[in-house]
Amino acid sequence: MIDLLEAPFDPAEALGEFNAQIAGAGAVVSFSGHVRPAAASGPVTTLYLQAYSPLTENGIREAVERAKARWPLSAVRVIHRIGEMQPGEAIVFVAAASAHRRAAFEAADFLMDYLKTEAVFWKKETGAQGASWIEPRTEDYKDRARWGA
Amino acid sequence: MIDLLEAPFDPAEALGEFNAQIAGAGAVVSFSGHVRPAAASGPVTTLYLQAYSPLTENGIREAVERAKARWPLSAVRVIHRIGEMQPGEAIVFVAAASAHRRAAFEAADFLMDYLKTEAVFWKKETGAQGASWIEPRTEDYKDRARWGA
Amino acid sequence: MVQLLFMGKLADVSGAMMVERVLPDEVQDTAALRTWLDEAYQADGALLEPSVRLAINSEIVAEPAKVRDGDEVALMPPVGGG
Amino acid sequence: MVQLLFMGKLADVSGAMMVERVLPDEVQDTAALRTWLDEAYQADGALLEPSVRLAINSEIVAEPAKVRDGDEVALMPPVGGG
Repeated sequence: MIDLLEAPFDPAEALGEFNAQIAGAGAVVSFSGHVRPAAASGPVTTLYLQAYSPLTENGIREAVERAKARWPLSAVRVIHRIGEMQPGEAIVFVAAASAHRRAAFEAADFLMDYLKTEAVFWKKETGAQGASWIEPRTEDYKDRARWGA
Repeated sequence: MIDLLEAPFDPAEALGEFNAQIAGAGAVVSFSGHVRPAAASGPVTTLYLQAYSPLTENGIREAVERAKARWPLSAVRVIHRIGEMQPGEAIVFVAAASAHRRAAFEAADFLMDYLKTEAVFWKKETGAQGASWIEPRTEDYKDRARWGA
Repeated sequence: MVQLLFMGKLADVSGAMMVERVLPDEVQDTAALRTWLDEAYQADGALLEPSVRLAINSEIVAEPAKVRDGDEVALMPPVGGG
Repeated sequence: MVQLLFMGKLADVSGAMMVERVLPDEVQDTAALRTWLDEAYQADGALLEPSVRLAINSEIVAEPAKVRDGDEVALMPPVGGG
């Protein structure tokens, strides 16, 4: 249900595997985030994602449990890359299945806001200008606040 | 960008094809809806979807244009089945790609609300109790109303 | 002659999805068409409902609209896919 | 001896992600640990910031919390993945 992967993965393949186990759920929402090829400071050459196990996994697991308590979900999947990755590669994949369309949308949205602002990861972007650590934007914290405590 | 298909399709494959053409978009949200195996009245044996071309396609195209005017999207994909289908089969696939996570979520959500309440389709569910035509629920119209006119 | 398309559940009213009919002289617009068809098919008002929209030659029309010989008129109950 | 983990950008402060140090006698809790490390690494307050949370033995702690010999203490600047 939750995986931190050191190697590249294909979100479409992840969706295929997810769909194979959700017989009966009417609605499936997936999100995938990809390494952007350019930042404000210029082209991005690599993105490095640091996790702190098992804190990272435990936190994501709790967020998934909160989502399941809040929405009627039949399945949830979270995949997150760690280590070094290249522009275009998938960083994160979230999928939520439910009998109800809005539940699937909201749960995926909620989990992404959690991953962006609370999941135990640190991100370093490297480009021609050197490396810089990236923290969540004000917007990310605002998005997160939509769901309450 | 928009397809009405008479044969079954695989949403995961559709996502793979979509992702292949969105290099640079940071965020991709997909929705897929599947024929439910049971309705309130019992097991569902088939779902029949009727369209009215070119009204159906034109309407979806306009909805996609409205989405593109409202959110900064780099790509949008809509696939909708027509004709007869079996439980578990995908009815609809929507994908939206954007540099911005919330834009991708909202555009996919908006398009699904359009497809559920305004797209020119008629749905007939057949089960042990016979056939019945299904119209949008009050909830669907309320979801649609979130986006304004 | 007009080609009438009874979409969705309205095919149950007419008994067929597609029907060709010669318009009586007094049927010149959509209001008269609805009344005429509702009686002809004993639809008990089903074809008069405002939730049933009409499309003429693949365009949804604001009613009342003219109906002419050769038109394709679709009677469309509430839509919804997904 | 404690094992100190400087997560994310804090590795730039300490020069290494993982450091082992013998705790001075006067460092018995997280408040004293922060002050001691901030001075030792000339971090100019970076390790005192409330946005930097501490985890002891893989649990985020409410501060001040006791620090004991043998603990693994992670110094965690603001998190965020995705």
